[in-house]
Amino acid sequence: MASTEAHLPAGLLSPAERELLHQTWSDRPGFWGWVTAVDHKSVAKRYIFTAFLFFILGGLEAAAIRAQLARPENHLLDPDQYNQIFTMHGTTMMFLFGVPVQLAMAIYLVPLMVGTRNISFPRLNALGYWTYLIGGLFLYSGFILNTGPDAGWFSYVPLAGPQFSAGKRVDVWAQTVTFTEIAALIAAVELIVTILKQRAPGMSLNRIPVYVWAVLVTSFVVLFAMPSVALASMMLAMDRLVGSHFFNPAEGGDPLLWQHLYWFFGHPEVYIMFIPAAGFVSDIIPVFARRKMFGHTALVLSLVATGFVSFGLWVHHMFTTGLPQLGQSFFTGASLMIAIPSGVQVFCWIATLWAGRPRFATPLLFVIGFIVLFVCGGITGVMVASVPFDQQAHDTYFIVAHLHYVQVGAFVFPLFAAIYFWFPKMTGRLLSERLGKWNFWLFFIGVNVTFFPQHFLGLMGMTRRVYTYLPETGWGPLNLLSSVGAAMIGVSVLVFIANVFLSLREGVPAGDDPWGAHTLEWATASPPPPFNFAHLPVVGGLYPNWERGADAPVVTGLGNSHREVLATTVMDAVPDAIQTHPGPSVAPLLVALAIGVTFITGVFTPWGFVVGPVLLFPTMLMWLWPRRKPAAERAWCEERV
Amino acid sequence: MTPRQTGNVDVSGLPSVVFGQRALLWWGTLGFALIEGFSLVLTIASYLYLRQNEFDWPPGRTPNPDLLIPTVNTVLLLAMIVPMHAVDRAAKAFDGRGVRRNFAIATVMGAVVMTLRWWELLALNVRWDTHAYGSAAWAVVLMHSTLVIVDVFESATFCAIFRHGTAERKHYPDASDAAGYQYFLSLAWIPVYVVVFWLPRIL
Amino acid sequence: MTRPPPRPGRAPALLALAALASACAHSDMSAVDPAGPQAGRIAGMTWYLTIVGTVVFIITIGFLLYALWRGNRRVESYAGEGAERHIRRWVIGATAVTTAILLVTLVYDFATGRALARFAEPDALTIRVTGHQWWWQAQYIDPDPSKRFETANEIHVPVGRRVRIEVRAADVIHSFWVPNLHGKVDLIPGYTNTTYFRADRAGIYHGRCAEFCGYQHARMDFLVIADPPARFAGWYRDQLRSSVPPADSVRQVGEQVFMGTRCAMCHAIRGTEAGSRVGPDLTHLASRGTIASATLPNTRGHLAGWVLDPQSQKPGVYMPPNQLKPDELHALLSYLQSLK
Amino acid sequence: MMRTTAPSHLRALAPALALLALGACQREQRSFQETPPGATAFPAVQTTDIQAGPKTVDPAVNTYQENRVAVSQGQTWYTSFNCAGCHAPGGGGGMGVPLNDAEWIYGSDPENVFATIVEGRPNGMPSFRGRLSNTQIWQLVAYVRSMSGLTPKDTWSPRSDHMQEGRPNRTAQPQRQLP
Repeated sequence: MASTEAHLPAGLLSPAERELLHQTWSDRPGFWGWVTAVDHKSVAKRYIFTAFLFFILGGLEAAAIRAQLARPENHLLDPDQYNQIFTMHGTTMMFLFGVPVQLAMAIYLVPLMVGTRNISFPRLNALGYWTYLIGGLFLYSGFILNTGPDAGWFSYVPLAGPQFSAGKRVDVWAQTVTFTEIAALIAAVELIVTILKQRAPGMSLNRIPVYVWAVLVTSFVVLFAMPSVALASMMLAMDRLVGSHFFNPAEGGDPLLWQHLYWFFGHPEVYIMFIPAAGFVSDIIPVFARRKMFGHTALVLSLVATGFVSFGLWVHHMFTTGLPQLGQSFFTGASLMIAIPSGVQVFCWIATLWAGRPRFATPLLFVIGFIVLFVCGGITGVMVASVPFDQQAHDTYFIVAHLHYVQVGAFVFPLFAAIYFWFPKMTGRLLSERLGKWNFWLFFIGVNVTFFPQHFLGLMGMTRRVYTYLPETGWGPLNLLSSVGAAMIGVSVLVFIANVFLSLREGVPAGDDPWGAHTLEWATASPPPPFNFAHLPVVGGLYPNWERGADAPVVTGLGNSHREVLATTVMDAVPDAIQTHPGPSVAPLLVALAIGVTFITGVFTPWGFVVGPVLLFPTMLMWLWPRRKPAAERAWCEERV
Repeated sequence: MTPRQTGNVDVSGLPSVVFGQRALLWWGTLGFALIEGFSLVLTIASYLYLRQNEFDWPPGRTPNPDLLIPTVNTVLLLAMIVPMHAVDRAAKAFDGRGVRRNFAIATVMGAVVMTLRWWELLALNVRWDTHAYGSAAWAVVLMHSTLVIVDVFESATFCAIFRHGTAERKHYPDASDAAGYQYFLSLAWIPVYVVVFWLPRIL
Repeated sequence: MTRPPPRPGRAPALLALAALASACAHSDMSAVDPAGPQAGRIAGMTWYLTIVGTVVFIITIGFLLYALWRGNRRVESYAGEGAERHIRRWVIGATAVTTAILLVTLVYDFATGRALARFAEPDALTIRVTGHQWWWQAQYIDPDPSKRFETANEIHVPVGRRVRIEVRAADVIHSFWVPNLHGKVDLIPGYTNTTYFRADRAGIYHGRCAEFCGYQHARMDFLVIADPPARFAGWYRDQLRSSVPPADSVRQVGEQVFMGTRCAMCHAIRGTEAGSRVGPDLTHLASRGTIASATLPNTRGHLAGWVLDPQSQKPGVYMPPNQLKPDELHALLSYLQSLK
Repeated sequence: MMRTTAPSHLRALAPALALLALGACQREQRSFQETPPGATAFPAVQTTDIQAGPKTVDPAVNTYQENRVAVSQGQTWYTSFNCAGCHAPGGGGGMGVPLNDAEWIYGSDPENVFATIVEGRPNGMPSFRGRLSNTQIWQLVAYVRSMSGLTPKDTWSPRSDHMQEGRPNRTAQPQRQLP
């Protein structure tokens, strides 16, 4: 390096400047550094780690459910415990694992994939994580203290209302939902801005990787879906706390209003988990098929279409509530229509695999498993979109089977593919392929053994959310089979955990690009330095890493002594302005704590919503207040105009 | 990585203080305004949904909401656009005094709006726990009030930053964004005003 | 109704599917073992969807496996202008086929929905079913008030006649579902929903609550008993009768126990002073085959266990335990078993 | 880094959790088996607060008085057993005395209210001896006392979800029938 320093052309960094850049963008060391961190990679890593902890907890709850249902008339759990556990399972998997982990992966990957230094609003990003963490801890504190919610993850009123769910259990649920919404909305906004405004020069709309498109679509879905559940959970909390009547039929309220608001969020939520997963798959397949993706434009358009149509499906959760038939047919049409973009995606993936030369590493195995499970879940999805069939299948184990094929198949499998694929980027070490294959096969077989029989249980009349069943029903053998499958999934997750911890210690060092992948994140070190790229890349195509030669152009002239990022134009990603990012701060944590106090106190007394803001304002002020800077810095600020 | 010697994109000449959609924060503000606006739309939709459940609206012997205070407040809220527009213009001219003075005016007006909000809630002539009509009307007004609180806080903070703080040039675009948020806030009130205070008379 | 048997030999998966599907049909509460026209139409739709879905699944996964096998043998990726055109033709073709299948499905779905809706009939036998946590109240509605009566958890209907069920909820949302007869319909507080069905075979059809409703959601069952018309008419006449005061002394003691303790606080027996509507109507308890919301057989032993300690049978249920002396219990059971 | 510092967070959380634990467990308890306080004997009728020796309260009584679920259940019984018929929904009074004020003719302690329900009182309050289980009575007691604010605040019911008599069920649209 030292020898080249002398010949460095104008604008390229010398090692000393590089060191300065490193210092500028680093989080602080030690515990204080941990609570003040704003680097998108450190926040995302703890986000992913926390989400996986909740995944394991949710999995343990699933194991308890399957153990209870393994045989008829089982007395392992009483109905009170069972109701809490299945509610916790659903709430954990949807609110504390599914949505957060997808947004966390995006927070890690998007800034790297679009070639920028950090996410658009780093402190807001930290706030999102803290809020989510407080929500998760609050829910589990409640659960440990026998105050776990017990009205289902959908909390239908009036069962979840003040009369039939007395106590604080459902309040805990409602506030947890509020916390996770805040976190999700924050992530959505900052991801949208990162994608629209911080792309590397040359990454015009037609050169954005599919995954980044998927995150963009997902973020917009979050933006329009989450306010609905925020409103619903607020109304529920008010009904329970101050005696309002939104859902009280005796005073002009309406239980169906809850269902409309909830499913207006609840159905798009499935796509909040699925669309990024489709993005993972679309960016993993070309790497392992060793061929450019077939039908990039079709894929992107189908993701956009999926995002739009996902808002037209919510009533198919309400086909048995007695809505007029004509309206139902509209939603059947929409539910069938969404199969078309999904079909296009599947066909493009299969076509790429067919035309390429597949390399059967673990990420591709998970992708193939995903396609199989997703096609199955998609077909049962078409089945339940039909009103007459749904009148039989609704609220039975057929739906349980369908939703787990979609959730596990079309979300968890791609997520595992993504973890196997990007783990070396995040940690610098590869996961073990041998354990990975065990992980995959146990998981794939386990999922099918668990959930395939449940289709039949549903058609045999087994309803959902039952804590036990009578021997005469004849549901025993298939339930036992299902529980055996659940045990296999459990073992496979254990293999995964072992793989992660073993590989962290003694995994094969990955190097910058172990897979020969095409997206920008592989153009920097593994794990990436705090500033992501020493020189921001200039992008000339859809597969930058495959197309860029050794002498590809880069961006020069960004400052090293301040957190400068490049803002580019929305459509063509032409360099447009330089924006500065804030550094580490404890304010996000304090604001999150103030929000936590507001909503947790709000469970017990409406005064929480008076006391909370009193705490919130000083912490917000601390966040916004500019620090008095030395004269040299001021000069820099003025000069930069 | 050995970047090539020539043909690199030099960005050192780009400005760092930019207004409107060239700035990141403008987009962030837009994102949150979208969220809040859509929440308001959903709240109004819930209000109208609950309306289907009653023959009369307001139901039973509940009186119509009063109009005086809400109308005064609406005018005041719309009038806030004037000082905020001045803030926007002053910010774009990097006129610190103008920004500060107009933020101060807007803060005071916002505080008055917030105070009048209390009487506005009383003007609904119904308690939130009377029946669903009461709950829905309170919810719509309170939903908008949270936006007003945020806005007053924001204006006061900017006022303080520009008075006592070390306001830099980079704060001027933020002030301009705050003006944009205020326009959204004032205009978002109009549907609330029409739905909550006029609709019961019309329907 | 169409139930085309899956052709054997197409694929082992299809065989396995058929085997499991036939297992479904033999279950007590099968959605694909219809006993009436409504369930029949839905079962036809179910078979259509299952078979089309299975075929689509096999073809798609077949393509996937072929793609992996073919790709694995390539020396060089199949790329270039011509390759893209070639692939595009296939993808567009597959999308077109998918769309066509979905359109056919939509039309079939719409037709089935219309057929189900057309089943409504104004002069059908009307039964008002009210869901309670965790039992079913059934009121037989007749224009003539003297021909109305109330029962619980066992709903008798005449074979071959259309039945109109008006459902309501007393507390939380429940869902009325008899898989052999029709799809489910939700009971929502504040709403009255209506569903129609007809039983074409005599028999006992099991129903359950399908919407989560609290602790005993799992054991909120009921029976629909389809009787030949003559038998149904006899049952109807019997149900219209009020109970007669018992003649023998043991049952008289039993009646006193019933009226003097907690029983009468919640249950009604027509013809006596017990008239509370909190729990199921017991006027003709002994004519029912089951107790505890159709989850226990109506035998003396089960009845005794239920009366003494309902919580150990169905934890969380609202009925309180009853401490009765042995002779009181004996008398009470004798009385209850005389309520034919 | 994350793994090394996380436990110290948990340590900081522990006292807060312990604090929460004190209140939460008891108030959320759902009891399926009948374990009524004083199951064997009815408390003696007591018309004044004057009593020889220190006042004794069965500690188990408080598990009902402080349990939100018990209050809610009592509210259900209040409607089911038609207490509302005389005392009005919400306890405003009518044929019977109001229950939501501070005036208690026969004492406001849980035991007094229990005795009132069991024994009945002159001028119309019937005796429910033997007709209600002790659990049911204690739940009613808890609800009755909550109406005048004698139970902890977080046990009060903001409102009931029960359908009220006389309010017609609706079908939102005339054609609103399942196909």
